[in-house]
Amino acid sequence: MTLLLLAVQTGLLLALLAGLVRVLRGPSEADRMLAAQLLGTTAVALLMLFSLTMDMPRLLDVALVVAILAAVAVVSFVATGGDRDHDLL
Amino acid sequence: MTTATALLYGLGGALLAGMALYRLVTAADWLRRIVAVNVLAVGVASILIATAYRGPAAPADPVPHAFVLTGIVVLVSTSAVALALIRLLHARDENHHDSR
Amino acid sequence: MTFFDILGGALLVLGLGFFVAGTVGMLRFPDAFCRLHALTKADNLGLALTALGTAVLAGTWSAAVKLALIWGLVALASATSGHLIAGHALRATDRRDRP
Amino acid sequence: MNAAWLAFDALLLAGILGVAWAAMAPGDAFRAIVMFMVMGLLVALAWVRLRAPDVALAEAAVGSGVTGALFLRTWHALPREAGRASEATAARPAAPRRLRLAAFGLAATLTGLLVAALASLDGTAPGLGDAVAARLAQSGVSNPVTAVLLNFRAYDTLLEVVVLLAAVVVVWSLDARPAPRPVPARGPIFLGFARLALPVTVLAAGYLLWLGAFAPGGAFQAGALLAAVGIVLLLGGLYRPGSGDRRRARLAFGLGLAGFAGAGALTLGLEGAMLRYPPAAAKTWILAIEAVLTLSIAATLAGLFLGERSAPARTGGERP
Repeated sequence: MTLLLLAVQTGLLLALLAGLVRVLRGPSEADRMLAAQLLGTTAVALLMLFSLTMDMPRLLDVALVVAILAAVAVVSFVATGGDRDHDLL
Repeated sequence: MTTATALLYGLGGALLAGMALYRLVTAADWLRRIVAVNVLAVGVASILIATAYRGPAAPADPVPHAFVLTGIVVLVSTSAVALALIRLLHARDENHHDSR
Repeated sequence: MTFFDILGGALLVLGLGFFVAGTVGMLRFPDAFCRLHALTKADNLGLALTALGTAVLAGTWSAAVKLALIWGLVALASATSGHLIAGHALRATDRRDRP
Repeated sequence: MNAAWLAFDALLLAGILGVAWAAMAPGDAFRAIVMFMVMGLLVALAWVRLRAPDVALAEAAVGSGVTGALFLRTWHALPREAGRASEATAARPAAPRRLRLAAFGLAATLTGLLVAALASLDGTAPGLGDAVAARLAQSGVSNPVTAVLLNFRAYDTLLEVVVLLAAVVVVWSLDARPAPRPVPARGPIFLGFARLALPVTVLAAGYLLWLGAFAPGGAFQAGALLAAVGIVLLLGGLYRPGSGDRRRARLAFGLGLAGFAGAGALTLGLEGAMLRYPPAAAKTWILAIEAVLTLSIAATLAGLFLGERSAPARTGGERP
């Protein structure tokens, strides 16, 4: 069972690292931000699995904070317009 | 170093610190330099927290953790001041150009 | 290995599948709008399945409540930012088309 | 089992090194900022792996979240060319070859010295973990990190609050850019998000503050969450600072240090030593200090983000 959890965990990490390619390539700011949001969600999923595999249920609190901050980061990026062309908003 | 895990993260921290120092010296723009200072701090923190690690079952040494926590807050203060200085410099430059 | 172990493991594997699919979509789809489509699937379903699987395996109510809260927050944020980023990308495309 | 964990850790570490390099490499500035924020996320995972969840929380909230927001704000405030400066367009050219070689030598020396230092540790030194564990019962809290931060080494934390206050004073005296144009209040979807997510975040901050006594959490993590709420309110135009708010903000910046130093003076009178709490009420003292610190840290972090001029009260009047 633990081995299965470890395998799922490693798979999630691989997906996260693969998603970095989209942050690297872009091309637009929206693309990078979308990719960052996916990475944030994947990290939250990883923390959930850590709470099982490392046997530390308190890690769910860390996952909660990461989830909140990821949400705030993306929303505040777009709420400022995301780029400096404020007039067009 | 008690465990392979701690050794791994310690070595990673040493590499991060070296990379960050290299970019701190060679980068030509403000953003990369401040990011480099932040990466340098992560490298140092990684070494500190790796030395605090006592294996997967035992609780870690809390004193280095407290050091790193303090370091994170001092670093965000430093970065904020550096960024404010950069905004000031650019504002001065613009005024200078306008008056000519 | 109990029934709950198998159920939890299956849910987690399924969740991983959605994350992988979302990431592949993010990498392969041609523009930001299609990628948005890929993202929302992974965000909502992948995390929902992972949270369910974790709750089944953890087997405590406090874990289940926290996991539900986390999923709710991420789903809310994903819906909001998906909408906002789509609007942002749309304006960016408009600007490119009408110089 | 162990091999699988080692492979996972190696993969995570490789990711951190790659992302760190991408954040520092020349190229698009926005990309570098997003990479920096992703690095904070991965580093938080690494801290969790090393059983340092308190540090992971602070890294995610302050290191990645608040610092990333500060970068984005500066990138917004600068003109397009300067904000997006890559080394190709920067005012100064990329470093010459000789400098790069010297920098490489310097960096390699640093890494070599650090590796040598790591190799010299034999793993038998007990560290201070046992000393902390032995006295934990007297500290008033059961989370050892909080015990170190607010009891055993409370002086450090007091000075840390001084640094934070000094930073916000400097930022508020320096900020010469005009305030960002007021952003119109967002549509119904953004408002719906704010209405649901912000109260939950405030609750989560209170939970973290309370949790810090016996589990990962504490004043700095809770303060960062509250600061995030403030930043969203300001950015979304849901809250516009009025003329009296500047003074109120300054009061809030000083509140943390005043409260902490006041507690120090009181304990000096009561117990004969600064920040030595009365043993029976140590938990109450620590939680009271942390509650005041949380509010002050939240205001300070939001103040660092916003800068002074953003309040509309000061109009015109260019600085000489």
